[in-house]
Amino acid sequence: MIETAKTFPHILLYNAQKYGHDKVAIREKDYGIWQSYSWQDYLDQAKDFALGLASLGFKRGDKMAIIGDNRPQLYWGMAAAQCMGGVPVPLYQDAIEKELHYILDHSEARFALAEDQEQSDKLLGLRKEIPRLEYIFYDDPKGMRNYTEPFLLAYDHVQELGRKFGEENPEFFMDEINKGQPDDLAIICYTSGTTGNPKGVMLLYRAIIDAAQGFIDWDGVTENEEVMAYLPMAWIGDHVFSYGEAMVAGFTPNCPEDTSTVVHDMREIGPTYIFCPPRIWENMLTQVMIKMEDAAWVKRKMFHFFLDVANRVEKLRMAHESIPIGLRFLYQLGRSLVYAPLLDNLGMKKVRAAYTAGEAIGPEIFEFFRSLGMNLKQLYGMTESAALISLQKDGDIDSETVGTPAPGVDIKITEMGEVTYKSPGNFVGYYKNPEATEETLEDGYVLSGDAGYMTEKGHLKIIDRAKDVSRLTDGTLFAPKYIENKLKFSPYIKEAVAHGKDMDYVSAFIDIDYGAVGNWAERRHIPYTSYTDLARKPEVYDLIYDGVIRVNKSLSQDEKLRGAQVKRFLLLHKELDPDDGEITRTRKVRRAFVAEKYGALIDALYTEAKDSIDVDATFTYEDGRTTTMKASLGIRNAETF
Amino acid sequence: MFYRECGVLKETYAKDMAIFPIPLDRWGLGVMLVLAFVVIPFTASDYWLSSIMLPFYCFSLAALGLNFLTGYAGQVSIGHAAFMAVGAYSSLILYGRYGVPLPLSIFGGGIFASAAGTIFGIPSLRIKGFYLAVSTLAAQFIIEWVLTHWQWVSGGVFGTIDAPDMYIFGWIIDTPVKKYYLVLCVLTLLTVFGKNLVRGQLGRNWTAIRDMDVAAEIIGVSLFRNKLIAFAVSSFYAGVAGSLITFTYYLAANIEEFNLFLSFHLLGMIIIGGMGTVLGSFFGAGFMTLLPIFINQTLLTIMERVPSDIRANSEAIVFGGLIVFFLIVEPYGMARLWQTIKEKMRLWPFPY
Amino acid sequence: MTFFFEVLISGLLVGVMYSLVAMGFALIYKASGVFNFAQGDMSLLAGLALVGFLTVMPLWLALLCTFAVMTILAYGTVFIIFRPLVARPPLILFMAAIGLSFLIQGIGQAIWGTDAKGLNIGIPEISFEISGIYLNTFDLTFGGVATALVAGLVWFFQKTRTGRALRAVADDHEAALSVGIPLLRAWAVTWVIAGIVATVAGVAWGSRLGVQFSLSLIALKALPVLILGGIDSILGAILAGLLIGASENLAEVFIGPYVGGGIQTFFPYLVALIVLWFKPYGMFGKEIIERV
Amino acid sequence: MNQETEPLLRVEEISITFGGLKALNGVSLEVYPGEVMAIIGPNGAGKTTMLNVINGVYTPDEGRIFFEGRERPLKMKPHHVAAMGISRTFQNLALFRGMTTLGNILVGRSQKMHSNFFSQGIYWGLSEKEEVEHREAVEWIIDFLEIENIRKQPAGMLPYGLQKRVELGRALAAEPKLLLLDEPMAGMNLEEKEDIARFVLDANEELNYTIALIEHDMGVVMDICDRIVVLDFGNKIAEGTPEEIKKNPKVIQAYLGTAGG
Repeated sequence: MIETAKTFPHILLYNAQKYGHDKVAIREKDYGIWQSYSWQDYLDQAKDFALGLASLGFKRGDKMAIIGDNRPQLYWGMAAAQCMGGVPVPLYQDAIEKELHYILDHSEARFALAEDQEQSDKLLGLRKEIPRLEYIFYDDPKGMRNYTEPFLLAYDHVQELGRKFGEENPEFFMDEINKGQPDDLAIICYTSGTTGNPKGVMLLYRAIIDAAQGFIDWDGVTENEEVMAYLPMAWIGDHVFSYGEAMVAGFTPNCPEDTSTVVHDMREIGPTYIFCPPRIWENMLTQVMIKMEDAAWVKRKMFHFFLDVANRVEKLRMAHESIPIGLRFLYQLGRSLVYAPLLDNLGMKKVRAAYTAGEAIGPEIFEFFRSLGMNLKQLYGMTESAALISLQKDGDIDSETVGTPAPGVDIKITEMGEVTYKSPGNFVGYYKNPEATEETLEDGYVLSGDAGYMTEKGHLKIIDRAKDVSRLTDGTLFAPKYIENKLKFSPYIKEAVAHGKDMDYVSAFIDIDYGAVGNWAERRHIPYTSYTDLARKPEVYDLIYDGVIRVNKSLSQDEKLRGAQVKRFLLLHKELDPDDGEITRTRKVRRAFVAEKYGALIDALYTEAKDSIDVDATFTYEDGRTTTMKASLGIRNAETF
Repeated sequence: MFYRECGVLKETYAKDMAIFPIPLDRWGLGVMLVLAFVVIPFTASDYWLSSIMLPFYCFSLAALGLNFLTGYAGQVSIGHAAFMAVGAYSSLILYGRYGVPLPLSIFGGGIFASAAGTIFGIPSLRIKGFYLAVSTLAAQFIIEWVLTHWQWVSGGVFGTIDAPDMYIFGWIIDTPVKKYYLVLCVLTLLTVFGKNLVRGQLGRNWTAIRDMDVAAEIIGVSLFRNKLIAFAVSSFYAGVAGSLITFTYYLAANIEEFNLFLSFHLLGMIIIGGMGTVLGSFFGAGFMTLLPIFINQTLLTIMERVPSDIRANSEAIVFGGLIVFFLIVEPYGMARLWQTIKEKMRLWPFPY
Repeated sequence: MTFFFEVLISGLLVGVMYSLVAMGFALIYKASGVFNFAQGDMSLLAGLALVGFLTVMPLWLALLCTFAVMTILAYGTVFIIFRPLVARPPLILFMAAIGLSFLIQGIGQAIWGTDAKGLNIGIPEISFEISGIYLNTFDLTFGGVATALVAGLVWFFQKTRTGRALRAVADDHEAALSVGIPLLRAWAVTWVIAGIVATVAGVAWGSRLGVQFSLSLIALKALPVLILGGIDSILGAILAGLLIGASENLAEVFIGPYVGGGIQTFFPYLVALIVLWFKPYGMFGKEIIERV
Repeated sequence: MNQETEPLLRVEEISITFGGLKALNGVSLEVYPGEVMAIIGPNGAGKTTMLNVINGVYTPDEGRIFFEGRERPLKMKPHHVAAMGISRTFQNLALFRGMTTLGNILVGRSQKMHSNFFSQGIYWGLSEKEEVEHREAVEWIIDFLEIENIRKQPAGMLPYGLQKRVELGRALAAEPKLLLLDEPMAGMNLEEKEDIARFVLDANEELNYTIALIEHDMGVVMDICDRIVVLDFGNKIAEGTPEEIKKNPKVIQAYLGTAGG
């Protein structure tokens, strides 16, 4: 990396004079074409805005909230704030009022940059309660004509001020930049914690730059990569990829025209390097399958045949076994008939390295994309580590683990089984929250809050949230979420709750996926009246049983969790529902509550004799009337291995 | 299936509005050009060059012209052959009688035809639909009559002028290959020109007039101007086509060659080939040129010699049948079929 | 002066024939919105058929068979070609008609041969003179037949139930459907009538010029008549027919010599064009008011 | 709207008859610069006829028409009227079905395109430059109307509501001095109506277009219009602000008089 690179402003300067107008720094699909901005433009735009900020009294260390969809102007704003020694605070554009209020207030931001009218309105609403917020800037003037507030300024207007200010103080800009040091605060990313208020993760330039460099070296990322900047700017993933890496490596982020056109825009760009959470991959897969369902019979058959071929090949590849010549031939055939055109349509044809991160991804999703010949890999990162902890090497892939520690990262597993790490990207603490910092940072090591362990191949394997992990009576590790996730990878299982803490064996409640199972039942002409009714059908039990067996099989492969296979399970008579407080709005199981509410069922699961249990089930008829009646839920014993 | 559009991004409107924005299409075009300019002339037999390729190209040009008028601007003309005749005669007279250089004579042929076309287009300003269609027949008859009855035109001999040898700057064009290149070059130039017209404002105005003329005029499209231009351009193409085919294929301007039935055939070409598409004109012309040969061959398989009347009748039947068939099944002709296939390929393996 | 009248009358007699064919057009256009370009070819077919049948059967039977052929043609056309095209733009229907004309030519000639045949249905051709004007029985007979046919049709449409039903269809398809008149059947009937008209015309011209391909070209003579009268007007067709017949004859005789003759081919079109310039929908055509 | 200012459009005593029926009977009305003005009235009141007279589709039997203070001949070709700066959308969909959304809106620019057909044939150079700059203008409108995702779809295939929107775009593309909208919200659901209403207001306030519109949805009219003219059977029966119109007995009568007007 370049030695002058202390801070992003420095890197920006360097890129600007290295590439000037010859290389595209960022693109945005706007007015029907890809508006491209060179590195020189990037610098100029940032500079004008930065000086504009200065002229409005922006001081070093000031915070600037940034909210909106990915737009070059917002990235420039980020850079501008940093040039003036300030700290950008990106916000989730779809965050709820309450959360925004907290962050704006807590971060003490005096300035805010909004994408458009919608976001400006939110900020204007909040400003009434947070007078500290002095200025609000907006990029897209559409619909803003009737806004007369003096503190509400258009992006261009600020730049106008900046140019004027620049003429008066020509030296100012460079001076400010050169005051910047690697150990200055680069950004504060608020993590929306599952419990309590969001915490402001403070990251230094050094951290983000090193993390970015780490990723770059890992995949040999070059200045010629194209990436899609369409995930929330407040998410550390987007920040490190679309801002950090883009600056350090000098490649090009591309902002889609609109959330509704992402897929289409993605195809036009053909990203070479991509990074998204599992749900994106999952949606993509679902879309493919739905579309193919409508395809002509022959085409559909061919499609599935070749998918199967690819799948077999991928399995062998992962196991580093040799592929029989016949299969290899079929795979090549499939490549030209299906895989290549498919990836091309998805806009993934040119991907060199793709990452899934954030949470566990379903093996079949993961393997589907890999089998098409796309280099999809898993990554384990956190905001606290600027996303850099561990990732998978090319050719050393495993759908179960998140790969080996990144260079410079040291991972320790506490005796409680919690993963702690020391990464170049580590944060320096939570903003204005020393207690939390205390809890999380132990002599340079961050407590991830995740439970996991190192496989003997040296891969990190994440199994669960640490606080949920416990042991069975015989002392075997019991990670409910891990098991539940595995269960939920089956399309027919919507939710699952695993029990076993201080018990002799593991058992589970299972919520069937009404849609999928209902569909399945109809195709088999199994009549059913309601969810409850469907959930009690023996055929459905058999269907789910297969799923459970599959989970047990895979668990039996795992040296640590072999003992924690599902012995008994039952299908709940109702869907777990946030309204009933059984799961959170973000669909996280509230174990304590469930355990308490369904105590009887749990007891039944642990009384070997019982093979069914009666509950009061509330039926809801089409017309909305409800009646309560006794329903007996069957309990199944599952084979273990 | 063969399309790869991932990573094809347009950073300027100019690129986005190019004739062939998709790379593979550009390749396809390149291949076609190589085929037309290199492969065919060096491989095809003289018979193929002079008896199939030449008429094919000339009719493509004429059909293209008619397509501007009927397919794009929506003005039916069933007297289009007459304009070819005008082109043929005037260019021969220019070249043969007044020694105007060949390229200029051919161009001149177009100009004269264009003038005639514009005159007969004037009624379109007041007359619409079938009334107009029928009145375009007037062109056919009046022009036929003028060409046959005015001594001056034919220079004595009844309605016929022989085509003299062709020289371009002293260089004689006699062999089929040379003629082939002459026609091909003109065709290429005019096709590019025409394609640009129809994808530009003029083409949009024409389509607007075709789809909803009242709205178009209220929006600000001058019917007068655009319709007349349509007639002028379209008959210019017809004229050039007429003079080319006379110079290279008929070798004599004879009104019989440009009778009403050629007009119908031209109409048939654009229906079968595809109205409102440049590509369709070529499909249609190619089809119509190959049809007789094809029929002849098939008949030959069932009888050892084919009487001319039987051939003529079967041609009429197949031709008429096909027109009806296409109108019922695919009113936009072969070009639309081609489009559909192309779209399928682009979306492959997805159905949509 | 007598010469003038002679020319005029012979012109009018020809004009009646034009009217016949033009009426064929008008009928079908009114009923089904199809501009039936194949009208002339129908005449050709009728002529060919009649000649064909006459070789093996007496006249009356041959005529019956010819009508049968025309009926089959009518139904075939409507139900095979135009049923799928219902509610398509007029231009498409028109093109379909062009296709049809090729089909009829091809089929007809494939069956009965391409060579020109004489057609003699035994109408004597005796010239006689009334007050210095020369006429002949043949022309008069056909003039009479044509006139009768025209009168008959008018009566049919005004008086008979079917006729009124057909008019209903012509005026408003939806309405017709709503009162339960099956559209396609109505069309078919109209095509049959047009077929009969075409037959008469075919026979008349056939026995005058001989039955051959060129017979189909009488359509081209009728077209200017049609647009002059207004394509949806029977009355227009009749009057325009006479007008054109007379004027072209006069023109040919009195102007022709000065311009090199043969102006009959296009003179009607010239007349039509001039009239249309002032009345874009012909003399009696229904004007279409643009709604936006 | 201050009535002192010179009206942008003034029609005086317009009368027109179709086959004995008086479609308009001495109707006068003004459109003032910068206002949103509505012509309302029961079906067959002659609203669309009035627009057609203004556009030059129909030539009135008598009356006078002034635009920007200058009188224009009663008989005038529609495209000349368009050239004067009057653009228009239509009651029934009048898109050019054979063209894409882009194409349709580009046609709206035709008054502004000047490269002759020869340079269009050559395309490179002048004509290309022109195409590009007009494409920019059109893209701006597409962005304004939020129809990015149907940019290259054939207009004929679009759902009704969107077609209406594209038509609005086509009219806007001409950058007219006066924008006539003939029932821009006919047959739309509430949501679509709100969108269109928003666009109309934006066009008026943000782009400073003067707008005269015909609309049946009283709610919308009362919301977005500065002034209303009421026609009934070819006669002007009332004129004024929404409030005045609301309580005008004649109007109420006219609407009650005709079932479901």
